[in-house]
Formats: sequence, structure tokens, C-alpha cells
Amino acid sequence: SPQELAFQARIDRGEKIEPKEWMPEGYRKTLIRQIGQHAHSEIVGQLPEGNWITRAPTLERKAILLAKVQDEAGHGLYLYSAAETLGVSRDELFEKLHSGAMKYSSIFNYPTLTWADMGAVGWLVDGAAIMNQVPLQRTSYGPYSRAMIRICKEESFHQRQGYSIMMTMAKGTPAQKDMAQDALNRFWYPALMMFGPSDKDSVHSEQSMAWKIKMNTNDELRQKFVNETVPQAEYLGLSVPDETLAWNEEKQGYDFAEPDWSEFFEVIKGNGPCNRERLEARVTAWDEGAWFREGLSAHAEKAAAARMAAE
Amino acid sequence: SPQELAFQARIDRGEKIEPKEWMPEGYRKTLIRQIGQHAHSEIVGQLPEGNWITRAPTLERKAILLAKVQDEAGHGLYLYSAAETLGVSRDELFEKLHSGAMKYSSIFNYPTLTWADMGAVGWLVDGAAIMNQVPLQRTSYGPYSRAMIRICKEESFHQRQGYSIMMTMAKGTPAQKDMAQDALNRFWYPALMMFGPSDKDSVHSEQSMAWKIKMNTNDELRQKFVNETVPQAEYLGLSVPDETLAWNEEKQGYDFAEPDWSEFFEVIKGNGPCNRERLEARVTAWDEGAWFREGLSAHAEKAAAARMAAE
Amino acid sequence: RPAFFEWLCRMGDSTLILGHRTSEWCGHGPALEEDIALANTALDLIGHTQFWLGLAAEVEGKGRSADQLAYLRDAWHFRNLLLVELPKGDMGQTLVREFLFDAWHHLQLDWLAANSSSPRVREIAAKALKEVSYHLERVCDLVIRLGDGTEESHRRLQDALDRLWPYTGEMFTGDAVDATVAGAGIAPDPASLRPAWDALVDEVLEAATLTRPQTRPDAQKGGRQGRHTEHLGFILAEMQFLQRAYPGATW
Amino acid sequence: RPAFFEWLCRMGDSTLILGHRTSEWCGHGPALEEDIALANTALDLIGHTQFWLGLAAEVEGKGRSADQLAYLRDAWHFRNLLLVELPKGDMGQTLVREFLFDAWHHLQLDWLAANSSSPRVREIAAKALKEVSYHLERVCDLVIRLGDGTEESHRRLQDALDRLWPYTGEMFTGDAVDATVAGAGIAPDPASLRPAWDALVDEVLEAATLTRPQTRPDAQKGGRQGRHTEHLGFILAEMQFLQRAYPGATW
Repeated sequence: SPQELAFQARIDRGEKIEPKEWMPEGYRKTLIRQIGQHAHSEIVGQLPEGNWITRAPTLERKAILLAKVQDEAGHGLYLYSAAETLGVSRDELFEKLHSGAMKYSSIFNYPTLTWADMGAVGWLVDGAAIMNQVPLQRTSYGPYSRAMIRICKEESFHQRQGYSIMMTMAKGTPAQKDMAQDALNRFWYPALMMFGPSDKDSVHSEQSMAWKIKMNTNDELRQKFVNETVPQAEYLGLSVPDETLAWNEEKQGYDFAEPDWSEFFEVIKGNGPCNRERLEARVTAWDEGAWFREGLSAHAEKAAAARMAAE
Repeated sequence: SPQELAFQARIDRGEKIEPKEWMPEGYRKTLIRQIGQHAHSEIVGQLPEGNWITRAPTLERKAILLAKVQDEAGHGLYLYSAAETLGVSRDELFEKLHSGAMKYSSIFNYPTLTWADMGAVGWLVDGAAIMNQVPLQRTSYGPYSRAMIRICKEESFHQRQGYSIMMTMAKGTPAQKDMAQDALNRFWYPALMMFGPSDKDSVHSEQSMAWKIKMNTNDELRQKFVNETVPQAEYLGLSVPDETLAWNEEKQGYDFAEPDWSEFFEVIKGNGPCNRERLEARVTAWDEGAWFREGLSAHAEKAAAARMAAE
Repeated sequence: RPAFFEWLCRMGDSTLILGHRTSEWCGHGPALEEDIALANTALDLIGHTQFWLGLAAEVEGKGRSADQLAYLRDAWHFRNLLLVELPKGDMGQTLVREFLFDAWHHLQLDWLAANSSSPRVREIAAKALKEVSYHLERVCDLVIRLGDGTEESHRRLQDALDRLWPYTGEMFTGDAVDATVAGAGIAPDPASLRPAWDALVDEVLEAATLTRPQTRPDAQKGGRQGRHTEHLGFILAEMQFLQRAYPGATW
Repeated sequence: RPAFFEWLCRMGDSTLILGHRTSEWCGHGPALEEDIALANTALDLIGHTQFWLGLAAEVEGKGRSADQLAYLRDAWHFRNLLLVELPKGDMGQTLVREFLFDAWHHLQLDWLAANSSSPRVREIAAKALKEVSYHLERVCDLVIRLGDGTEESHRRLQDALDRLWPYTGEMFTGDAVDATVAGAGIAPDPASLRPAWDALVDEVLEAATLTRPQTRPDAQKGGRQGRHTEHLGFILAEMQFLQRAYPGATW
């Protein structure tokens, strides 16, 4: 339709689409799915790191981890707000998360088993997230783009903190170095999976790229991540758990092994190590918080009625 | 009445009263209260020690502690059975415990704060319990007397295990010795309170003594306990937290300070450190176990109905 | 000086343990705003702990650090109020606990920032005061709204209040350490803060339609002298695991 | 020899951690008889642990004791099944877990007592077998009665079964360690126990009117190789506290 052509032209010119403006239904739906899933990932993503707050090894590390988890909740808030501008409420999105109708990033279905995982999550998981998110600062939808700009600033800070934990562990006692290596072994492939399956197997990619909801292909971003991360691992004195890893002079990047995509799809299906616990934790928090939310609403109604009566 | 006189004569001759035999209502009621309270004490008494099972410092100590807590549940079972012969069911007694109508020994309202408390509880608390219970092996009510005989055998074993923990701690590192002393400091007066207020303030004593439900006065037993325990403390190299403690050659026993009876009555009233938690733990266990008990009953009924139908 | 060290541990241990309990909510709060606020509160409290225990370590002068005080003392060497070590319970218990504590904490810091004879204490208190003013404001608001919310939210808050009340007296019960520190002008006599605390608590409870318990407020005490509840040992087992399991490692 | 050590740790760590979880019920059971039975089961399991880890320590030959293996290894060195480290849940989860484990444990011990090429293993297994026969008998009986009890008891047991099923495959999944140990005739090939386990489980589930889950039984694994759930770290922080906090002390 002419409307759609005009819309696409705006995007092609690099204009931002704002909430009240016309947009194709598919654009709106795709954005809601993508922003919602991202918001859910921030919320569920509190859990694997929250798991170590009470056991953080120093007061300083505890404070940093608390600040980080707080930031994640804050990112959730920005993103749910961005989604709300598309006409879907936070509670509706929560309901879809809780019923399993919407997903969150599968990386959070892996457990955090040692303190080194706080390093690996910051370094690799936030690192991969940033790789995904930096281009999204230029996405076509205004509120989403602005949320991404705020989020990226904080995420790169988190990644540096994660790398600092890895550095301390890798240069620490033999047991600490073992822990660091073990964390890298466990998180390497799940981090690679964060970019999604190879583009040739990815369904929604083409249209999303045209709409500038997706800015790069999965494989491009994965390659970029490997290129940046491998030298960081070397600097730590740790080995990437991939025997096929090798520098390819021609493409000016590393050749590397694909993750086990059957594992990826198993985790998506709910058979990951922590799927059940993560979702249960969120549903329990929500259900047990019902009286709290209802109490606040009831008070707000009473207060509003009192104001009305006074007027 | 002549019946009562004949009953008293039997007791005076040292005969045992058995369940189906005639007994004054007061005798029955007093026994139910006393046996029930003792049974409740065994059950609630699992909690302060259960608190350290998961943290026992060696596999051997863990096994010993588990065996002890298991014995306590077993003692509860004997005692509830003895009470049942007086016409009161275990469930009725539980209900009275849960509603606060019946008490358990106040000593279990004190917290167990270090591993040394496992020693102090065995040594002092079981020690005081034995002092109370040994004479009750000769009590006039047959089932109670026989329960006491079984229980006393195991309790003295527990006391020796407790003393062995104290010994190991007292001869251990300086920190362990401090812990042992601290445990003695905290449990000394509560253990003295276990014998109840001084006889002159004790309400039910006289009749109970005549019925041989109570065999010694509170003060007699307390004195005996102090006389036996002080040398044990000395052998451990620990100080009893009583500056007035002194050997009295004339009475061939120690002079010692009375516990703070106002604290005793505060704890009885429910203001002890753990009253709320202990009772809550029991009530929660009972309430959350309702489905379990109901499931077993329902199955028993089905099975009985099936047997009937088959006959 | 030993009394000053002891008193600093009492301040720092209370913020540490309350920070720990508060942080247990991370990711499990009833609303996103609450998740953020609780993490922020915990973060502030851990920050205060770094200051108080840092100064305690200096005053002690035995070369221990704030981390060593936090991670290498066993329960009987901890000096926190019993109130802060109780389980987090539901959000009602968490909020009422924070309210009862903050009402005291704010008065304490206010006095310290203005009057303490120790410049270091004044400085720490002044920094912490800003954050705690905000905590107090937020929690009073929530207590009022939930107390005067639904029947259930009212009941939960009243239950929490009844449950926690016997632990409040400890904040105002002085001992020899307090007398020494008050004598040196470092800190107020604990009892002196009671009237202002009572007034604030009564005001908030009234607005919240909650009833001030008639039970003894001082039934439970001993934490500031190292006699704790059974809960603290479990907190420390968890909190101190890494420092205990890998002695001497740098993190 | 390293494989034998590894295998012994797998046996001992599983009994240790299941004993720990079972002991969490002490004083909190739904009936007095259950309190006694659970304490007794935990006691037996800790006893087995002493044997298995004692032998493991000997086989390792580095002068470590059973206690040192139990109390001074961190989570990633533990080799227990994931199944046994999951939270105790309600009594339904506790019983179904014990049922699924005992059904395997009994077959394993039965094979070991009769066929192991190691006389020490035969001896330990023979002792443990008697106790585990009793555990299995008792738990099968309870699963049947509660499965075929009320609607609620049925629902709770079915929920527990569905929840735990993905962890059962780990008992039958061999790796290089198992192959070496089986090759030496010390222990059976894990997969070989599956048919008998399936038969017993099916029989009991049928009598209990419970439905065998159709989900993958092998979705969750890694415990026997040291990749655990997030729960184990908390278990160990608690269990090991005293040994970690007071290194070298005698208890």
C-alpha cells in the first residue's frame, strides 16, 4: 500500500518512528515481541546473578553486584515503558511471560555455579548483549532506540566489571584460575548461542532488517563477538573451549566451531538446566506479591475518593 | 472415699496401677498433664538440636546427632502411647500443644547458637532430664514407669555423648574452649530452672508426691544436679557462671545461686527467645502434613472397603 | 577505644546483616519498582557497612580490614541488633522491619552527624543520613498505604508489627559500651532516642490504621552483646563461604 | 585407580547429599512415625557415606580422610547425582525422590554385593543393602498409599514425579569413569540397571495410580561430572561451615 511504502521510505531515510505515528501492524507486533522479550530477559536475568549476592566474597564486590542487578531491573523498566508506547501494558507482558507465551533469553536458563560465573556472565553474556544492542541504538523506533542508548552505556560498564572479576580470578590462586577456566568452558557456547541460529535458519530476519528492527545478521554479530573476545581470553591466560579455533587471515577473523544447536532448541523447549526454576521464581514472586499490589491500588482508590469528596 | 483410700494403700505398698484399673480423676488428669508435657518436650526438643544436624562438623558427629534426635522422637512415641492408656489420643494432645493449652519444657525456648551447644544440651539438659526421670522409673503408673525405664537408658547415653563434645571442645583450640565456656554460661541457669520453682512455690507437689507421680522435691533434685555437675565442669576446665558457688561441708553439697525466676516466668509466658519459633515450627509441620495424614487414612479406608468386598 | 570499636561493629554489623536480608529479595520482589528500591536499599546499607567496619578496623588497630571483620568473625562476635537478622518473611515483614529500624537509624545518624565528638563518625553519618532519609520516607509511605490498603495488606502489616515489636526495645537499651561511648560524646545515650522514635512510629501507625502492640518491646535482646538468634549462623555460613573456603585469596 | 576414586566419590557424595536433604526434615515431619523414619534414613545414608568416602580416601592415597572429602571440597569437586541435591520440597517431593533413588540404589547395591570384583566394595554394599532394602520397601508402600489416597495426595505425588523425572536418566548414563570401573568388574554398567528399574517403577506407579511421565528422563545431568545445580553451593556453605571456619580443629 502507499502508506506502507511511505513508511518504508521514512525508515530508509533514517527517520525515527514515534508512538503516535502510523505503523504497519507487523512492525508493531514484531517490535512488541522483540522489546518484550528483551525486557523479560532483564528481569529473569536478575536471578542467576542474584544467586551470588549473598555470597559475594568482599563488601566491594557485593556492592558492585547489587548495583548491577539493580541496573538490570532498571533496564526492564525502560523496556517495558518502550513496549507500552506500542499499546501493550507491563502486566499483559508479564502474563505472557508467566504463561510461557513469551520467552526470555535462553542464556539465563544456565546456572551460576561459582563466583567466577559472575565474571563470565559480565564478560561474555553482557558482552554478547552489547554486541546485539549497540546497533539497536540506531533502530527505527524512537522509544526503543532511546532506551537502547541508556542501556548500552550501563552494559559496557557491567562488562568491564565482569572482565575485572575474571582477571582477578585468572591471576589468583590455582583454584581461582580453575574456577575461571571452568566458567569460560561453561559459558562460551551458550554465549555464542545468544546471537541466535545461523541467518539461513532464521525466520523473521529479512523483514526486520528492512524495518531496521534488526540491524545486523546473527552470523555477523557472532563473528564480531568471537573476534573481540578471543584476544580477551588470551590476555586472561584462559583457553577458549574450541579446538578448531584459528585465525583466518583472509577474512580477518577467527574460524570457530558452531555451538550445539540441538542443545539450543532443547533449552528453548524448556529442557535447559534452569528453565523450570527461573520461571517458577518469577511466577512465585508475582503471585506472592499480589496482595502488595492490590493493597497499593486499594489505597490509591481510597485517596482518590477522599480527594474527590474534598473538592 | 473408701475407693480412694484403697487406691492410696496400693500405691503406698509400691504396687503399680495399670490402665484398666480404677483411679481417681485427679490422678488421671495429673498424669495426663505430666506425661503429655513430657512427650511434647521430646518433640519440641528435636528442634534446637535439629538446628545443627546439617552443620555438624564431622560425619561421625552428624550420625550421632541424627541418632539422638531420632531417639527423642521415639521417646515422644512411647510417652504419647503411655498417655493414650489414660484415654487421651495423640492428636488431642497435639491440639493442646498447638493451641498453647499444654506446655513443653521451657529449656527448649533457648536457642542453640554454636556447636558447643550440642555438647551443653546433652550434658546439662539431658543431665537435668535424667535427674528428673530416674526416680520416675519407680512411679506408680505402670505404663509411665515402663516408658521411663526405656527412656532413661537412652538419655544417659545422650548425656555421655554431650559431655564428650564438651570435652573435645574444652581441650580443643582457644576458640573452641571459648565456645564451650559460652555454652555453659548460657545453659547453666536454664538447666537449673528445669527442676521447676522452689518447692515452697510449687502448687501441685504434695498430692503428686503422695501418688508417686512426683518422687522428689524440685529443690532436692536441683541440689543433686549441682552436686554432680560442678565437678564435671571442673574436670572440663570450665567455670560455672556462679560466683557464689561454694562447697558446703555441713550439707555435703554445693551452695549455689538461684536462677532468675522472673526470667523463668517470662519464658513460660511466651517471652523466651524461641517460644514463637518453636511453636510455629510444630504447627507448620502439623498443618503442612495434613494432606499426608489424610492421604494415608483415605487409602486405609479404601483398602478396608476392598477387603470387605472381597470377603 | 575498645568500646568505640565495639560500638562501630554494632553499627556496621547491623547495616551488613540488614543489607544481606534486603538483598535476598533481588529478583523476587512483588513489583519491578520494589525490586529496584530494595536492591538500592541493600546497596546503601552495604556502603554504610564499608564505612563503619572500615573505621572499626582502623580503631582496633590490629591490621584487620572491613572485609576481614565482615567475613571472618563467627556469629558470637557479631554485634548487630536481633531485629535485622530475622528472616525476611513476606514483604510485609520486610517493610515493617525496615520501618522500625529506619525510624531509629535516621534519628541515630541525625544525632551523630550533628553532635558526635568524632569527626570521622560525623562524616560517615552525614553521608549515610541522606540515603537513610530517603529510605525512611519511602518506607513510611509504603507502610501507610499498605496498612490502609486492603484487609489483607492491613492484616499482614499488623502481623508483622506484632511479630517484630519484641525486638525493638534493643535499639534503646544501653549497656557499658554505650555508656562509655556516650560519655565520650561519640554517640547518644540509646534511651534518649526513644521519645522521638515513639512519636514518629505512633504517627505513622495511626496514618496506617495500624495498632501499636501492647506486648513488651524489650523481650528480645542480646544481639549487640553477641547473643543472637539461631538465624545468624545460617546467614554467615552463606555470606562467608568464599572467604572461608579460599583463605587468603584476592577477589 | 583415579576412576575407582571418582566412582567411590559418586557413591559417597550421593548418599551424603541425600542424607543432608533428608535430615532437613528432623522435627518437621507430618507425623511422628515419619520423623523417626526420616531421621533413620538420613542416619543410614550418612553411615554409607562414611564407608564410601572412607574407601575413596584410601584409594586416593593422598592422606585425606572421609571427613576431609566431605567437608573440604567445593561444589565443582562433588560427584553426586543432581537428583539428590534438589530442595526437599514438600513430603511428596521428598518421598518420590527417595523412591526414584532407592529403586536405583537397591539395584546398584544388590549388584555390587554379589558381583563386585572389589571385596571392600562387596562388603560395604552388603551392609548398606540391608538398610536400603528397608528404605525401598517403606517408600514404595508410602508412594502407593499416597498416590492412591486423596485427590490432593495423588496430585502432589504426580507433580513431584513430573518435576523429578528429568533427573532420573543420570543414574543410567555412563561415561568414561563408569566404563573403566565396569571394565574392572567393580561396578555394573549404569545402563544395565535400567530395565529392572523401569519394571519396579512401573509396577509401583501402577499400584499408586500414578502416570509415568512422558518427558525426557535424561534432560538434566552433569552432577556425576561435577556440573551441578545452583542448590549444591548452598548445601555445602551450610554443611561445611565449621570445618571451614575453624581449620584443623578436632570435633
